[in-house]
Amino acid sequence: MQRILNDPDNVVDEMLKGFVKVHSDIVAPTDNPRVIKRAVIPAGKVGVATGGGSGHKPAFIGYIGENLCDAAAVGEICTSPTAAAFLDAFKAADQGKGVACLYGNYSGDNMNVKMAIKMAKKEGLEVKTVVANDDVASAPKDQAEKRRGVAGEVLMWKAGGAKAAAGGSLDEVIAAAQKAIDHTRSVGIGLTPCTLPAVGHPNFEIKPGTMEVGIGHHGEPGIEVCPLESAAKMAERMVNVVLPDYPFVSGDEVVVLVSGLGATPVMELYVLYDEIEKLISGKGIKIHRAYVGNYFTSLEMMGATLTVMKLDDELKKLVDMPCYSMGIKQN
Amino acid sequence: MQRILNDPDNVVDEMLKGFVKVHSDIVAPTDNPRVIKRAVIPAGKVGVATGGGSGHKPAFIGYIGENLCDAAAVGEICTSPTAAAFLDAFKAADQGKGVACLYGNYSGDNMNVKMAIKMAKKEGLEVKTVVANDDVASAPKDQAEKRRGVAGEVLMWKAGGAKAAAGGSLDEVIAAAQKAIDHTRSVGIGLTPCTLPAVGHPNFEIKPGTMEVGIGHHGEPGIEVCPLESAAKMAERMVNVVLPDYPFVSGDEVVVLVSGLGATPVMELYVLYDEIEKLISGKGIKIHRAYVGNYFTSLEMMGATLTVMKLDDELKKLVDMPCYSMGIKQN
Amino acid sequence: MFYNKDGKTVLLRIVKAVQDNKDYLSEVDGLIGDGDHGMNMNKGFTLFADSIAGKDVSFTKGLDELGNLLFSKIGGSMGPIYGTVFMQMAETGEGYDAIGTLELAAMLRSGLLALYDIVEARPGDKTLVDTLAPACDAMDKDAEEKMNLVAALERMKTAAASGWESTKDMEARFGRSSRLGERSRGVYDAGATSCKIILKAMADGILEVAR
Amino acid sequence: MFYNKDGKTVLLRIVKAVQDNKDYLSEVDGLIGDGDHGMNMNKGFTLFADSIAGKDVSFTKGLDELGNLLFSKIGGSMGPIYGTVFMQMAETGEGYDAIGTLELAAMLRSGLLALYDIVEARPGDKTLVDTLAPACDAMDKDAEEKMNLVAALERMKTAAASGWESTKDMEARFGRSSRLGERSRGVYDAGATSCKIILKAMADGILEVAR
Ligand SMILES: Nc1ncnc2c1ncn2[C@@H]1O[C@H](COP(=O)(O)OP(=O)(O)O)[C@@H](O)[C@H]1O
Ligand SMILES: Nc1ncnc2c1ncn2[C@@H]1O[C@H](COP(=O)(O)OP(=O)(O)O)[C@@H](O)[C@H]1O
Ligand SMILES: [Mg+2]
Ligand SMILES: [Mg+2]
Ligand SMILES: [Mg+2]
Ligand SMILES: [Mg+2]
Repeated sequence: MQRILNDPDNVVDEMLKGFVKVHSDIVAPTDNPRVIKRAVIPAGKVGVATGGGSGHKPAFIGYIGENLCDAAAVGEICTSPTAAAFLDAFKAADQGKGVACLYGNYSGDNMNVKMAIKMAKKEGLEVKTVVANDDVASAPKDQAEKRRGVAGEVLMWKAGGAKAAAGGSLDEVIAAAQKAIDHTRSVGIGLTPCTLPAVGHPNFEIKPGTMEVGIGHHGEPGIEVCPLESAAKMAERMVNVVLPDYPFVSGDEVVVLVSGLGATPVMELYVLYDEIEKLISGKGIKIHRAYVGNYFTSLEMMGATLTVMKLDDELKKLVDMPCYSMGIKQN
Repeated sequence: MQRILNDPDNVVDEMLKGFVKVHSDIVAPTDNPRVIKRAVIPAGKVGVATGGGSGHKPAFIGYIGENLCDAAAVGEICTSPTAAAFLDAFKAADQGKGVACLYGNYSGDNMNVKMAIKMAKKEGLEVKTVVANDDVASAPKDQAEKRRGVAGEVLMWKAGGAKAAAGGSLDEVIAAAQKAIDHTRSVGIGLTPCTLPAVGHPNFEIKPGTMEVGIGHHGEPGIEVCPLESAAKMAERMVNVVLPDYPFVSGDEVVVLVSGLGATPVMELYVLYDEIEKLISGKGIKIHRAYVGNYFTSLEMMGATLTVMKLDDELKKLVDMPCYSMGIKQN
Repeated sequence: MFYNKDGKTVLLRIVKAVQDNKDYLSEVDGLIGDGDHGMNMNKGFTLFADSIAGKDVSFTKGLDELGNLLFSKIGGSMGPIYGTVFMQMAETGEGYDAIGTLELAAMLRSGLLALYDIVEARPGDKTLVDTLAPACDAMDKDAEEKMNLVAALERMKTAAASGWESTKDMEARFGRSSRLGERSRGVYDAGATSCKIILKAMADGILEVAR
Repeated sequence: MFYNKDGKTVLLRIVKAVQDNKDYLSEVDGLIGDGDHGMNMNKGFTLFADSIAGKDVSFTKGLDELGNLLFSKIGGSMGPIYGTVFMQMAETGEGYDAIGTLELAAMLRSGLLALYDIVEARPGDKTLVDTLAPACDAMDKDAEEKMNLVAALERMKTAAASGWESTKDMEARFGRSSRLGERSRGVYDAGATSCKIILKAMADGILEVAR
């Protein structure tokens, strides 16, 4: 394992120390070492909280910032934060207008958020949730509530964060974030496995010369293992999973987000995007905005995810709103 | 090779197509397919050009943008751009006030820039250069002119770009960029090799369990191969190469840039930075600003580089100036 | 029965069982999960051992502390799952001075019900519920039959073990392994395994201090 | 001597030699460089072959086109190095109708001098200069001695080959391999290798059309 680590058991705490040192203009630590908040949260807005396991940089703390999230609970690598951390993130985000907790559909996160909300309620704090489930490959359409949240979460945070910044009420923020994720579909292709620092060897396998279509952010198996293909073929495969599911059709306006899984050279993400763009535009769908880069990773996994969100007037305004965080800065 | 590619020989052209599609708010293509320029270059400023081989994303085209570079020449993977491309980049950057070409010290780049300047001169275009040589490990101090340019180039572009944006003359821009690189020292540690797409296998080796201290951005051998160490020990090793060379001493104010080489999880860069920060601060050196992330990569190499730049009043102002490019966005 | 105030050794026995089985649990989890179950459990239970070291804690006080620690320091799935079970057991039992078959049955049952509150998994879904539920059923039956604690604990262990055994042929429907569908058959569930180990250690610990 | 206008076959022979040795050149470069020399050279020379296909070009016209292509499409070190050499050879020779020992010597020498203008490498530094310089020296000497072209070309090939041979024991001081210092000894230089191949193909091609 060729990695930059001290004691693997402390990697999350050490990472957080470095993170708050570097980004002190954007974020601040809190009394809970596993909760990071915005350096300055504008008074009177609805709080936007999130949280999840570590190893997905910029997610989750990298999306704390102006017009994005206000606080995040931080878990161990690929492990849900504690309920206590979610609760403290809610408190850190809260400005008296309630808190929208926007997170991904994983059983640990679901349990911990549920418990944290119970506890928050006891303390008189209102928290509502949106659970991202954009990963088309993780369950059939008729079981969409079982689908995992993946890189579509970035667009959910963008929309929800913008709505809150614009003065939306808790219900409006929740509605905007819910709409964002309802309008969003994703799929990933994994090319290499990743290694949890404390484990020291990959805990799943992707045979060289093959690729796993529909892989999850923790290496969850996808829908198909097939021989490694060209960028053009991968793009086709991804587009063919994502577009029909919503379905996105001619005349739609969309946002496209292509994220690397960590170790794929960024140059190759642009090659992939070039192919994806040709396919989507070729279907008469208009790409209003594209994000290409490492937006939601899985340690040092190789591969990429494609996320497409259908815009309406509201979502377009929200996505176009400037924002400023470690993970996404937009004028 | 688990990579996202079509024909490896076309990867640069395809990447560029995707890049200009995604970042059309920042950059624009030119008549030379291997030259990218800013979408809008403010009239009357000194042009800032750069260029280099591909595979180092965000470098080089990722540093075209507001208060940074105006145009870049793009080479094949790890191969200098042509003299023709440098010349066309100069022309694209030129706004009638001359062009500062800020690039890295590699023999191919030196030759091509030299020839491009000759050609530019014939056409009446004045071009001056600064050649980055921040990599301490690439030659002893008494042969500093032989040292390679590495991630310190980012700070050179930042300073030179800011000076040009602030209305500096060609000589002032050159002086600022030269000062920036003269005040800057870097070192890298490589943990895994990288594979050129058209070659298909790593062309150098880093044995698992070892690390190459002083590695170059193309896998150039470093000063020492030693057993893999903890993040704290790596930080110590890097700091001990970089600080004494300038030398940076107690009372100095510095910028610190920690860049991943491509495949190292960003989380680990923060762990490394946390250690570096403790060491540098511990010596009474004040870190005015830190950049941590994938700022100058080598395809899918694992490892990181440390860059330290000593500030004076001018450099501080230049580094603090906002900027907006794919690779660095700063309010 | 045993005295609530004598329960610390029971808890320490549970801790030791988890620590001793750290690698085994990760290995089981590695087959169809992500291989960290032993690490997660060991971390939480070791934290707990440290926190009660040198302190005099009762069985229910300790369970509450353990649950709280898992809950506030471990996260993942295990934090809320075992945290809920242990904290609920403590809440139910905090008034008991002496704990017999009836009391322990009530504590375990309430723990399971509290768990059902937060997870959808039920027996047959290849989770730790498949170990815990039959153990509860056995205890309830023995409580109804007014069986003495020593005998009841032996039967509880057997029920837990055969519940655990049954997970081998099941298809996972919750948690990480559920993504594998059919491919999840043929190996034990990690949580069911740790639950069996914990229940056995608890029973053996109680047997030591039972009167 | 040979007629400048008959030189296209010479150029095609050079192209073929580079193409045939693509893998070999990369292999040599892979030992102490980055393993792309064959690819770089093949790309440039194949582009050139495509660009003159079906066209009637003279030796110097073709050299100019080749140099220009390397220069404007290849980049790296090879673009400017071979680009400079070929363009300068073309410039020196463009007025010649017939090229004999004296003319070819002048063309090669001017190419080498133009190269010296842009690189610091000199004989002994383990670069293609170690092939090109002795070849130039041999041609100059033969020109002085007014030797006929056929004999001069044979001697030039021998000089180039032994210059190439000499790079094996040298330590690289320029280009990528120079980072290896002592470790660069024991293998040929990639550029010196391609230069030997090119000069041999050029000589053999000229011998075919010489009168
Ligand atoms: N939604 C759930 N409902 C019930 N049990 C679950 C659920 N998710 C996980 N588990 C249990 O947790 C065990 C895995 O625990 P562990 O490896 O520590 O956590 P993780 O799966 O987050 O890595 C599984 O074997 C299963 O028994
Ligand atoms: N500065 C230099 N001066 C002279 N020759 C050089 C120089 N740099 C490189 N070379 C020549 O170029 C050859 C390598 O060419 P190639 O592999 O195509 O380029 P690169 O080194 O950029 O990968 C070397 O073997 C050497 O002969
Ligand atoms: Mg886990
Ligand atoms: Mg090369
Ligand atoms: Mg697990
Ligand atoms: Mg080479």
